[in-house]
Amino acid sequence: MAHAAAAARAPERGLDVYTQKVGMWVFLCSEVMFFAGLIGSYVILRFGASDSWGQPGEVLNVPVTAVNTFILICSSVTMVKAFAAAEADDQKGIKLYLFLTFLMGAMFLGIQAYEYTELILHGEWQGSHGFTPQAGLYGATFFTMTGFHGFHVFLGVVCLGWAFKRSLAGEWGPKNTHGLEVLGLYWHFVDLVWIILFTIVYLI
Amino acid sequence: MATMIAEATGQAILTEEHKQSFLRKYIFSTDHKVIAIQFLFLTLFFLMIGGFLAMMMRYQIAWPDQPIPLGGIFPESMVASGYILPEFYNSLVTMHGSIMVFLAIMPMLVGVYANYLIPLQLGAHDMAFPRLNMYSFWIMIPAGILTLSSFFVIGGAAGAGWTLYAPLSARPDLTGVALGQQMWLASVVLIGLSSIFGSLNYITTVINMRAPGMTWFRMPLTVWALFITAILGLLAMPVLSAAGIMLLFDQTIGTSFFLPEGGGQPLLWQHLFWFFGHPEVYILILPAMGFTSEILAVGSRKPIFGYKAMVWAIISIAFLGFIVWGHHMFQSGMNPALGLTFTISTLFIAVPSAIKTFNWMGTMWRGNLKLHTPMLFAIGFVAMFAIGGLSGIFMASTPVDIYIHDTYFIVAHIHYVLFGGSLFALFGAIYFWYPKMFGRMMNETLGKIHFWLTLIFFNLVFFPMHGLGMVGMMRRIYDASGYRHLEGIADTNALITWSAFALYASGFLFAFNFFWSLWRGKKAADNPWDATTLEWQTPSPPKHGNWAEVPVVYHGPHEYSHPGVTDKDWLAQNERPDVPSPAGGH
Amino acid sequence: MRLDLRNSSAAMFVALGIAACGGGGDAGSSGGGDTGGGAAPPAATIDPATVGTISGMINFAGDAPAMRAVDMSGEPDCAAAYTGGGPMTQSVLASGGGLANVFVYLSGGVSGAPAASGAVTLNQENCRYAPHVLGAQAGQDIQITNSDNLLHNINASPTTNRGFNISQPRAGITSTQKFASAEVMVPVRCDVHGWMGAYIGVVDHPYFAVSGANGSFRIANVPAGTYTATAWHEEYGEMTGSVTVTAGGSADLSFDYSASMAGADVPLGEPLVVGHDGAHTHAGQ
Amino acid sequence: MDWALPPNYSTHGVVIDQLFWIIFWLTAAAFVLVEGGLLWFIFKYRSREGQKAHYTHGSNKLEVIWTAIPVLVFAVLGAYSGTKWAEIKNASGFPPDALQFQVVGKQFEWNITYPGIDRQLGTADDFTVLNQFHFPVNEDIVVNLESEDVIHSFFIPELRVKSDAVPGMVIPVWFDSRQAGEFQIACAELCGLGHYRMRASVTVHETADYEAWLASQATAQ
Repeated sequence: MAHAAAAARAPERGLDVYTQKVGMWVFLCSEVMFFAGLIGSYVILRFGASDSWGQPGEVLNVPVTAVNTFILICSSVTMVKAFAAAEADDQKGIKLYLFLTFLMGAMFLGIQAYEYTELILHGEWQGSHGFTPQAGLYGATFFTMTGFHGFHVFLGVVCLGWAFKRSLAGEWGPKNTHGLEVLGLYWHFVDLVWIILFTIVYLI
Repeated sequence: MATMIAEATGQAILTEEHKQSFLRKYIFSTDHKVIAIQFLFLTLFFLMIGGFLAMMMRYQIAWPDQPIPLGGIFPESMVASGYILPEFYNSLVTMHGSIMVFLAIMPMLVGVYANYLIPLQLGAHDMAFPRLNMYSFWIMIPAGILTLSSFFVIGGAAGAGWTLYAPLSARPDLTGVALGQQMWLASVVLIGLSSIFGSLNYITTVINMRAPGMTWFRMPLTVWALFITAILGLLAMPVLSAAGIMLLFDQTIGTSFFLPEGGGQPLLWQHLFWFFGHPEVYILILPAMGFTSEILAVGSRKPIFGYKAMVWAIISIAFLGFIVWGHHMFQSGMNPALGLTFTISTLFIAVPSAIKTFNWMGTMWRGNLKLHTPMLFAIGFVAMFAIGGLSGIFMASTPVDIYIHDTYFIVAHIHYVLFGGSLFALFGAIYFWYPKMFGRMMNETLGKIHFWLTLIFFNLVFFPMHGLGMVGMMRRIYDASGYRHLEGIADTNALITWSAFALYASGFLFAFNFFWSLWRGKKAADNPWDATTLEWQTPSPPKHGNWAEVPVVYHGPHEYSHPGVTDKDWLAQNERPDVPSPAGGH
Repeated sequence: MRLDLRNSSAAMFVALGIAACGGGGDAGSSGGGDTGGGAAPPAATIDPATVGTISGMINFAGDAPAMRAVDMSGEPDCAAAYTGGGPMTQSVLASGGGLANVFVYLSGGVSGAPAASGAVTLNQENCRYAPHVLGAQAGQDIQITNSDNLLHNINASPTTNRGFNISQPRAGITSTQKFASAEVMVPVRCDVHGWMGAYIGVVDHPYFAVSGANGSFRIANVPAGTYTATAWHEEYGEMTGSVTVTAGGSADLSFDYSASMAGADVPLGEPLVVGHDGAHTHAGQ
Repeated sequence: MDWALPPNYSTHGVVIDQLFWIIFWLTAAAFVLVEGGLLWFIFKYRSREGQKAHYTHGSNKLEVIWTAIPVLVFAVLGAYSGTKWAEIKNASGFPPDALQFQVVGKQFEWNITYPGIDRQLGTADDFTVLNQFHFPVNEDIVVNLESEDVIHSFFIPELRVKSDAVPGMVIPVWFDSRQAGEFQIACAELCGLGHYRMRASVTVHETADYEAWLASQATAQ
């Protein structure tokens, strides 16, 4: 086997995946653990004090958030489209889909900001007016988990804006898809985390 | 993340050496070797600070009735009328532990040596993400500043122990510490971020950037250990960050994740902390095991005994490390039924450690032992780590743990592992790789004196602590007088304190040797130890980019005394085999 | 394994809380009443022609509740200082129709006041605070001293000010603290000795006093004018009154407390029952 | 310099001490093996003129041996420890007729609530004493541990008993004393600046003396 390697003179193959993609996978592993820490705590706290949680829809606005969830899922689709467009060298498609993804990410944040404002100003929970992070474990876990998710969406939106700006200069194409693919991985992850959060925080 | 995407698009990778400004080359450098050296200076500084805090603690424990010399130079909130105040003592306890773990030992093991060795031992030009690597160092600076300055804010530094058990850590009214605790948490979140950036780099580099021929089972054990450590850090640190953020919210904005008054659970903090904390223990010992394996093979002039068993031992330690956290919580009020599960997993995690110890001894067996300073420290590591491992068995046995939990027996145990283990291996590593890093040798005579002083005084400090634990002396007490069962231990405590002073002083001998050798040390050859791994097959210190020509690897990492090689007793990994490929080399 | 800690602890603290309020009276406050600590304004700024004095009584009707023994057996050095029946609780010190340890201050009508000067002192002696109730001007130094050769901690849990929790592990240690803004009252406790408690009344001006053992008090150097005055007692709550001070004159002011007011709403709540949500949320800021 | 376990007075302590010494001798043997081996190797194989190291990559047989032996030893030790642990700590196995006390830790004191003469907690004759724990000899004692504020740890070295007191939880702890004597409760978990002084006296009475003490308290209350 020694001579085979000598003949190749190429770096040892790891996962047969380019470095940035491996890096993103590895990074997402650590993100999984971060959210696992938050979600695990949520589960334990909720089991320990289930009477201090509201029924689905009692405090949180499920329909608005369902719309928001739908927007985020759609943005994952457009992200895939943007990547496909880059591979096909469809410059118009790249610009369109990146912009749509960016827009939907921003909309998600906007709706979340609206939701927070409504909850803090007009939320009703266990007799107190205003549903805030101080509103018991329910409020604390809700704002912590959705807040950190929102922060991740925000980072993604910033990167999408940057990617869109580069697309205007025509920098993405079949020879340069890695950046979009790595960003897409992150974006899908954020989407996936949201689906989990939406389920356990809003629906259960 | 933006960095990674930027690097994915090929923007950020610096390849040109010559046009760099001084600032780019030595301060905001993306060269893994420069970053490693930056980490080395930073961590040595914090090692000195952490040790100083321990000296103050030792003075207080040994002579609680005597004012501390030069006590007047401290603010009244720390030392009043010459006496260390209990709240300051608690800060000393907390910050000694935190600084040693987060700012000295962990970044020294990983920040310095993962950074320095992974690309060099794998034959890579640099890390996978050089700029991210630079950030991982510079994030440590604000973290360090936060930690140090927290001593001087109102209320003083964090004082709830480095484990930060809530509610003590969560309610400022119970300790008087508010801002100091928050700064601690902020600092740890930053360190976590730095560590995650680092881990990301190390893992990706190991997976994707190995030189041709560097198969998984030809990687030096140091790289294996650092690779697995990076995985542990990657998966454990985010959990601490999540928990730390929740605790910070409890402190500042009035949530009650860990406060029973609001429905929260104090034990949840402990579960989260130790879910991080136990892998952290292995983050602090696995790289040390890697260095030791490396140095023992070089010093014994023999291949590592049972290389594959060593690799699998590292992997199984890492895996088991995630399911033993509950053994820190046997007396915490956790459901006793969980005790049995954690006892079994804990005892089984001792098995790979035993395997490693026996294999190290096997490596020395029938060797040709060159007892230079790095080798002495490596052997010292095996000897001290064995004691630390054996004393751990007492705690793993739950009934015995009832008695020794939270006593000085635990203090003895962790110091045999973290000082006798990690720090001994680190001293060995510094002596061993110094010529590669700086192009000069450290002084051998001073090094040997340093070793013997460290070995003797280390044991005089920490071995008697087992005795204190048996007597029943509780951890973290400011003054042991007043307890009938602790009446006979004043002499022991005085002996420990005098020895601790001597141990600290011998550290300055090391520091002198280190800095003196930077300018006056003997010029080092490229391969002063006749070692086989790739980092020794390039100039000392290596140039930017590490290699003139990418090395090609033909053998496993530790081919010493091969019977087919007659002119010398080693065969570099990239030397063409004029002899038949060694048996069992893969 | 959840329980309602609040109920069980509340029960315990009623017991402890009653025990907690010793101090003050026998520790040297003069029968003739006190002026407000060391808070007398500097002589230079006072024109004697424009100021007067308020002097008065805190009257007490009815039978004061019986005092209870404090178990100091864990601190023999302290316990030895109390002869006869040993240390007793002293939340209500009433004798001869007067009520001691009432904090009296001008709560309305004060415009402008001399800056704080000097220091007031709080001493820990024989495991009690002396005095049990004291006043301080906002920003004034409060010198806290330990006269016992053992550990005391001083845990002040104000609502609006920044709290502190410091320790003094041996005799002779002194620490200087201050509160930036007015707050009546700041509870102070020692966690090592559950029975030790004190109250600090922090006001914006030097016009305050604490009633002495016979219930009398005196506030000097008050500029002429009409004021609202408030009295505060840890068991019987607050009362207000009005007083007019004339230049060079001496105005009378008295408050009538009675045993029937026991259980009145004391504005602090039950300050010595610290350790629940309230204390946490405000001390955290 | 007396580095010894303090004399043991409790039934559980017999088991704990026995296990301690079993592990002590096991680890002592391993200690001698490892440290002795290292010293011997350093002496025997130190580098000398013309010496060449023996070239080997290891031995699978040895790996199996030194994996199997620790596994066996640890399995036995773990099983034995686990059994004894369950006997000591599992609340379902506590003697139902044990004398119950409530102990509440609080910065920095132990409040002990006594069941009174009727031996029942939660009845009118209960009373609470600060920092003094009295109980009768040779009787099963169950302490229900609670905490008001932070985590404390209830530790009586001579009775080999230790358990954290966690706010929000009630943790039952079972022990006894087989001899009358005077001990101390120490706090073993850092609980703040007065941690080191958080202690209480423990008095184990002969049965008759305990009853006399109860009676004296009843009159004092």
